[in-house]
Amino acid sequence: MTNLTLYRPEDYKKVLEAALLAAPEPLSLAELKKLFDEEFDDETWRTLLDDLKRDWAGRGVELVQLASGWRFQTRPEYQVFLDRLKNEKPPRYSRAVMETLAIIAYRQPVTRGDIEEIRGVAVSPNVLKTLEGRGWIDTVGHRDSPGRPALYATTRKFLDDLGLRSLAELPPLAEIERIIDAQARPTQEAHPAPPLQADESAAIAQPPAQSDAFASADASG
Amino acid sequence: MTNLTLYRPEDYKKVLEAALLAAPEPLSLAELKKLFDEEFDDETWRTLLDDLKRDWAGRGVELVQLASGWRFQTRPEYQVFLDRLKNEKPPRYSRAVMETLAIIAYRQPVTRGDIEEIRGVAVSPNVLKTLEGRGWIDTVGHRDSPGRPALYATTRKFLDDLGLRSLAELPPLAEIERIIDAQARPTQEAHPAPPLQADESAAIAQPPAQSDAFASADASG
Amino acid sequence: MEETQKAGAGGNEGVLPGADSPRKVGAGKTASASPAPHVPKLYGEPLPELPRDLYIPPDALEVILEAFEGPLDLLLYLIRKANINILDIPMAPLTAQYLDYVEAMRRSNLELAADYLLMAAMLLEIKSRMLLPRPTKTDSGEPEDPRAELVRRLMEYERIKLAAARLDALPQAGRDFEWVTVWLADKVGQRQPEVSVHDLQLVWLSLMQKARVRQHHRIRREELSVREHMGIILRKLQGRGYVVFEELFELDGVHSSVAALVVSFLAILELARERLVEIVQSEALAPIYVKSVHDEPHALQA
Repeated sequence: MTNLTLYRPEDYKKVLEAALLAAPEPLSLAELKKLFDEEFDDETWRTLLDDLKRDWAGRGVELVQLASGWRFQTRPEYQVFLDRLKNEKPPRYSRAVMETLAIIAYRQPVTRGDIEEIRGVAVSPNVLKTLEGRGWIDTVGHRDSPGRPALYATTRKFLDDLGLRSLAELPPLAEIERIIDAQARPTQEAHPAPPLQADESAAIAQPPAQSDAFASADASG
Repeated sequence: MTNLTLYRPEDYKKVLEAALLAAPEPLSLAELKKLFDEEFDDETWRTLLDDLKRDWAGRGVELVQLASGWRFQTRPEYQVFLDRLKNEKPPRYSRAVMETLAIIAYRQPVTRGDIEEIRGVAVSPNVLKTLEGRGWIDTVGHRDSPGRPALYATTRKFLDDLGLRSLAELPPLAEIERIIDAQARPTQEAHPAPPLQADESAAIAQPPAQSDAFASADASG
Repeated sequence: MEETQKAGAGGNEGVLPGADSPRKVGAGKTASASPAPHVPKLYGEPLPELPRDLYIPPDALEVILEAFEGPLDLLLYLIRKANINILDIPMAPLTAQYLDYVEAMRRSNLELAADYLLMAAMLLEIKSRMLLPRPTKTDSGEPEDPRAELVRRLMEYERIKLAAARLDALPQAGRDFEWVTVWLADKVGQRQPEVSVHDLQLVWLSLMQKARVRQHHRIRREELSVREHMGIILRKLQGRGYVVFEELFELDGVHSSVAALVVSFLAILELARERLVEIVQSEALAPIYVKSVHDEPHALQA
């Protein structure tokens, strides 16, 4: 095996590209720094990575920065072709699974009881098992209440698999959030009557679009 | 999600590239043909694949054809960098190998007898074979003494692998030797000679069987 | 997933089957449910009339029931469908409509209706409290609306439902894109030990210490570049017999500095001193030849 010597920025970029293409997990900057003997500062690394990202612009694969580091992934537009190579399509998660995931993602850490309280129905153990099996949630502790129920939170893999760099990048909760924040917050403290004016409720009384999203999602599953 | 339409050969190549980069197994031609609605003949496919292969020439990853199909893989020359990302500890040479290498590096050209004289023990042929196999030492002549023993010296590859331009760049020792001279005597008792019989038998030490000198080298490196 | 849904519909968890697990309500039971009296019954008590806004044809019932995730989901559906202001829910018609559905579900599958029955009880309680004079809170002076808790829960559930849809719309690894992982080269052999200059230095130092103790004399460190050139020159001589002296000097390479020439010269002298090379000159000013001593006696190169 001949020995490879790195001279130009191009040479370093090739090593970086090969490492990112071959890595089974996203690579953090700290890990990437192990690649070279030379110690580049963060700005140089940023330039190198941005440059590599640009090299891949307009292709079927892109370099993305995720919660746990950098990784190459195929662009969603290409999935329709890649799906043709698969023997079975990946399952779409049921509404029970997605709602449980949403509660854990937005309200974490939560117990199973919290999830049941919000959804108004018992949570099947299989729903939690599905999410744990995917590596998207795990137990981060136990609440100090009778039965010491497990507290669930989302994982890095959840963020990675959904292309998020942090929980702050979760889609913001709907506009009803604002209305509730502005008007229903006192409800949580003193439980007064919610304001009943018709005009204020109009914003949320519009037929929401979310049912459509689910209808189509369910139909394809 | 926008729908992707393929017009130019470039577009097809992008899909092909994305599929091959993301595939968990090598893709046979029959599988690759599933990617597109259009039915290209084998010659067109060959051209497409050869073209893609050429696009990747000179990079850290190459497109190769195996018995089971086509796949992207890293080039062997890049392995030395990719290895650095692995968490497992790299194998280490035994004390016998390292001492022999140090003697050849600092005192070349030397005979086996010279090495034995400095080390105070017989040198196993395996030790020299290990270093020759790595391409770090070779025979540069024979001394005109009884038995005409081979003279060993380090090679160009040894310098390359250690990142040296010439032997003159080996760290000078005078300064450190003086310091050690002043402090060595009490240390000497604390560090008895390692069991050399066992040491000689294996050229590459297993991780647990590391000597003190190596542990300290490891910790500081 | 398949298992999850089956088990989820299995019964004792009280989860309605998801819309994507078409678990049809038994045909026989549906048949008995469909021709149910046009006037719905509430725990055996016939309801006087169906609220017009909330009316859903009985044959749509089966389809709709399967789509609900629970009582909150069903209530939200009824509210949104009737375009009711969630902050001012008319409890009487909503409760009636809800109970109508629950009754149909009870007939379809008693076991699954537990959560729904709990909600039915809650709705009936709120409805009855609405009829009573409201207790006035001492601190705020505002009367407490019996619907407040229900509204809070409905809105929280709706937010989560919406959030779940948005999460589901995000590109998902394995579904909407793939991770790229190329193979490592097959030819990569066993990982070779890495040796640093520092390792070498430490080993040499410890050797020197040991040697000093053992031999009571110091091994002199020689000029490295001379030793290096001794090796270079021996390599040049290898198998070539007598070589012209000048050929051993690189006059146009990277080593062609004056210092390098001197070092090469010293290396040749050292090699001669250690009797590793033989230097011959037939007469003064004639070419000088150098030969590695172990080399087979080749013909003198002219």
